[in-house]
Amino acid sequence: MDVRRDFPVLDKEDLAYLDTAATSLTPRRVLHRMDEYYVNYSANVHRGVYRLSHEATRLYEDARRAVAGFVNADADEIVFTRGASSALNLVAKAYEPEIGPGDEILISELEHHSNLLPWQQLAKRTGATLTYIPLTEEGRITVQALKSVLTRQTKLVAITHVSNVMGYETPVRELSALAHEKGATVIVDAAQSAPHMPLDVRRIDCDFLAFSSHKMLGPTGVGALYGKRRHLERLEPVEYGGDMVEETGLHDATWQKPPLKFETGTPPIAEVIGFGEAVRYLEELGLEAVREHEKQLAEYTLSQLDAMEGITVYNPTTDSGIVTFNIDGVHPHDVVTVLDQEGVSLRAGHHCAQLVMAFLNQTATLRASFYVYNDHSDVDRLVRGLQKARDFFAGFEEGLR
Amino acid sequence: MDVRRDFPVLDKEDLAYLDTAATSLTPRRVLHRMDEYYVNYSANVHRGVYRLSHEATRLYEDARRAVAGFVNADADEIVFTRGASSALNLVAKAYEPEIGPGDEILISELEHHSNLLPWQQLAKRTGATLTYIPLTEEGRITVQALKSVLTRQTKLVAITHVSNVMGYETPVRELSALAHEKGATVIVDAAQSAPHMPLDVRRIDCDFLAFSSHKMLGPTGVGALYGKRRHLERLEPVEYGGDMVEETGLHDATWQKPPLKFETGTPPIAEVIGFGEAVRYLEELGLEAVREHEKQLAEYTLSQLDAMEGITVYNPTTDSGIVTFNIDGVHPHDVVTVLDQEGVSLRAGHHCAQLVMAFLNQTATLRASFYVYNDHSDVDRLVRGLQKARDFFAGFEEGLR
Amino acid sequence: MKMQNLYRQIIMEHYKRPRNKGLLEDDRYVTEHIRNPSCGDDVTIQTLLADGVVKDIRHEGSGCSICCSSASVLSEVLKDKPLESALEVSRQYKGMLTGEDFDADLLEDAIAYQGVQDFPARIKCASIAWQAFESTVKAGDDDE
Amino acid sequence: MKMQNLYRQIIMEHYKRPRNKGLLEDDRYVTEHIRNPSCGDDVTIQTLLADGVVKDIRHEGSGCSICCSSASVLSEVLKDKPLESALEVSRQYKGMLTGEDFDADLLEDAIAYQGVQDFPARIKCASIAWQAFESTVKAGDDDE
Ligand SMILES: Cc1ncc(COP(=O)(O)O)c(C=O)c1O
Ligand SMILES: Cc1ncc(COP(=O)(O)O)c(C=O)c1O
Repeated sequence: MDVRRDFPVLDKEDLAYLDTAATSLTPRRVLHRMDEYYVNYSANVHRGVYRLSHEATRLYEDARRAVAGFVNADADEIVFTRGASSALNLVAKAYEPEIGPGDEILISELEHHSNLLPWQQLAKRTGATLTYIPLTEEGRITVQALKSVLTRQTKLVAITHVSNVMGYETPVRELSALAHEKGATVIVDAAQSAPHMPLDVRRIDCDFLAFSSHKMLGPTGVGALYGKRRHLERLEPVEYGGDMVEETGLHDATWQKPPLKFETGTPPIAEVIGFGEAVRYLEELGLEAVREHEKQLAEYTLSQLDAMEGITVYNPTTDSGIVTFNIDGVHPHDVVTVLDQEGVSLRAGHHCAQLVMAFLNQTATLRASFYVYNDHSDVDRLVRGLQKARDFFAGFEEGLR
Repeated sequence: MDVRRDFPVLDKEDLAYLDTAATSLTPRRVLHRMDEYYVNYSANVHRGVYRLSHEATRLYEDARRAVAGFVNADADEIVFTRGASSALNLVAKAYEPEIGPGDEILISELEHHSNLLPWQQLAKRTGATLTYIPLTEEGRITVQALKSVLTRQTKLVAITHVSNVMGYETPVRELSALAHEKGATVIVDAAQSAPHMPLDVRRIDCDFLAFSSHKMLGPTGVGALYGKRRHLERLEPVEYGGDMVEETGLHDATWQKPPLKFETGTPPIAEVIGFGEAVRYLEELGLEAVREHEKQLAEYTLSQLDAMEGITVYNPTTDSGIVTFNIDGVHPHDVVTVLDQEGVSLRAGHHCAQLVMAFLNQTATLRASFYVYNDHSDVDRLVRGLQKARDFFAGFEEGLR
Repeated sequence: MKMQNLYRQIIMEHYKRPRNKGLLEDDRYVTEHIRNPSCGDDVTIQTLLADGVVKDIRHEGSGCSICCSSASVLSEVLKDKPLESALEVSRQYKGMLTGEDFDADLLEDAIAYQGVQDFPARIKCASIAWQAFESTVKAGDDDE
Repeated sequence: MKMQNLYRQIIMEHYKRPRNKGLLEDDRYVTEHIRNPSCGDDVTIQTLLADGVVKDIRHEGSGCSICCSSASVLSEVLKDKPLESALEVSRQYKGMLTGEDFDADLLEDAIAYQGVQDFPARIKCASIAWQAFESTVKAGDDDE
């Protein structure tokens, strides 16, 4: 995959950017497409009958079709939100009237805070029970584990598709089928899967699926919520205002059809247009090829780390381009500062997944995450940096003897 | 005000853009600043300890200070949202636990749907009473009118600062003082004022104030909510997830301090940075000068329309750069198509303010709205276009006699 | 000036003097109401179907000349046509608006809207009455 | 390599062998807990103030070497100082981190953190223990 020169940051700086799981870099053509909006069609959407506004609306709805096609949904099943977090909160809020004491919500300790706290707080507010799907020793969600906790009381199952720390892929298709047998609704957090693998909501057959543009080569400020049409039609909106209303009276109002019903106010127009361009770019690369590329880099990294002394890897069986590890006895922040000097950008911390940290019995870890613009030389650079960091800090130990 | 060449759309096209009240054009330096983020500091904020991420965080928080300074707030009183609509919904949601039957919410028929429906639905959900502040014959909200409906039961007063259809300025400072005497909380919709006049939240002394970046030369996808510190500290967040949580347990969690408490997930980073640049640009122009410029254009427009036959102006006493009118007997959409051919971009419709339309007894109107990049020649062009449209459609009447 | 291609005399005539306007309180009619919230156009179409023939069409609403007139034109063009033919006219009409090939002969007076294709922002205005008509006959299907 | 300017031996020594570590269950101490949620650093400082003098400082927490060591260094440097002098050291220390002028003599061992100013992403790590200390003595103020 030879795309580095599509990314202006990498053109400018000699950088091994290994923090895509936090946010991805942005290719020139996505930036270009957004500038094009501001320079050529700068106007609001869905309202104006003049040419600029009509053109802006067309580009906006084209992007919706592109994002819908990317996950094999219909355009009217895609709601644009501020990001995956907002999308997941939207679903939790919309289900509030349908959840009550006695109902059960299933989640897991693998979840990013954005797919944990909305359900935790929903349970708290409604009196529903929040139950954790037990993880395997390795830290995985399995069909077996879901079976062990799924009951007729289970109303919602909210699970991550790929864990942002462990890199494991959850068998969402099988879990969905199982959950549906009991009449439960399935919400999939695809923030770490949509950018990295072919994704088909019809095949998975989940009820909702959320992802963020900025993790998949698109701009910040926008994400998408896929929802099955009948849910989007039935559920009440959670934000009210311009663009989502059909007819306004003094004391009540009627709503537009989905997806507009859930898109209040002026949407992130330029961002949606950029998002559309990002998924087109990814489709051109081919999502199978993207997945394969990342897995190779992860495997190469694992083999290199395995050959190093003093490194603990927490997810040697990762299914994706995410590798999580620590240098023994050195705090990850200290490691990051050394790596930073070497031009390697890496994340240290709890990765917004404190329950995963608790599971690993760590307060913080290092995490390398790969994407289309990374290659073997980035891994080599990471490994050299880690050796340097390890040796540097080991030097102090000597002094302390 | 000679700034047309700062705006790439106007450089490219010979355009009289008169739809700023819907969304403004974007100057080159704002676009440049956002590209700079994507090209130089493309990384997530608040989390990474490596250089790129630190730099992104610094730019993001600098922008917060800029936006805060713009309305004379402190930085930690500014919450970034998706836009004004989102900001107003946030306040309505956050107040839900504090509102109940017997409480009263005051709004007006002048409101944009985004400052109407959140309160209407809050009243519906909580059993509170929604009361309309009576408008004067001209369509204004006055201190007198507020007095006539304000009671000890009044909990919230949500009012527009400048109406997006009538262009009237509401005396928000006096209304706030009055409302506070009765212990009510005051929410100001500043979507149409913040872009166009000096604004000081300390002077107005409102409790909350909402505005959108895209209406004030900034990018789409971001807006700001000012809230008094003590409110932001007391209120519960409305969205949960990454970045807003302090400590996560299995069944409960603690929140960050405001404003982060209200900013869930990866924020619109590039957009916030662009927003910051937009307010800096406006401050350099000077908001007094901006207001004066627009008022002159509006007055010139009014005098020109007054001299024309067959035009009805609905807000001859507008306080701002907003002029709302119709050609008698011609539907505004038909007018817009003619104007569009003449390079004049104008809005026709209900302007997301159906109650104002009801007040005016119209289903739709034309609206011209001016900003820094407009000048007298734009008005002349509008007037010529209107004459053309009027005569064109009058021609058919002849044929029908 | 292209304006004349959009605003034909016949369009303005139907706008000012609509035919078949006003709804009936008659259960045999199927009613469909469509709003175009982006611009406020508002159309209601009532269709009376009998023996597979469009016996009558009524309409009501408010909006621009393109939108309101098209409801009136539609009511004249489709009246007394077998349902299948009416739906075929509707298909041809949509094809015309979106710049596809179409059979001009079938369209009768609705051909007046040919100019709309050059004004993409107005295609919706010219479509919604026809869309409402289609819904009335589909809704009719469901009832059977 | 600038790394040595950031990670001085004395810093790593305090990191590995912290002084005054462990909190006390003693009501006379004022306790302040600060988390840096962006990176997970977590520091608690306890201060015993008597007769306007910082009699004792304890600390506890987890985090990187810069953060944890600074709590230990702070506890040594400020102990037995009159409150005013302790706060002055804190001011000078903050000045040093942010690249302002500062009085090196006052800082004692805390001068070891001078290199942090070249690593803006780490300034917070070096600050939060001091920030917590300031809160303990301000909280103390409030109680009086
Ligand atoms: C698994 C997972 N879910 C949800 C999110 C939240 O995404 P965002 O911050 O774009 O809202 C993230 C990203 O941090 C993630 O990794
Ligand atoms: C007065 C007023 N309030 C609120 C809004 C909503 O702003 P946004 O669409 O940016 O959320 C607008 C803009 O349409 C407005 O004019």
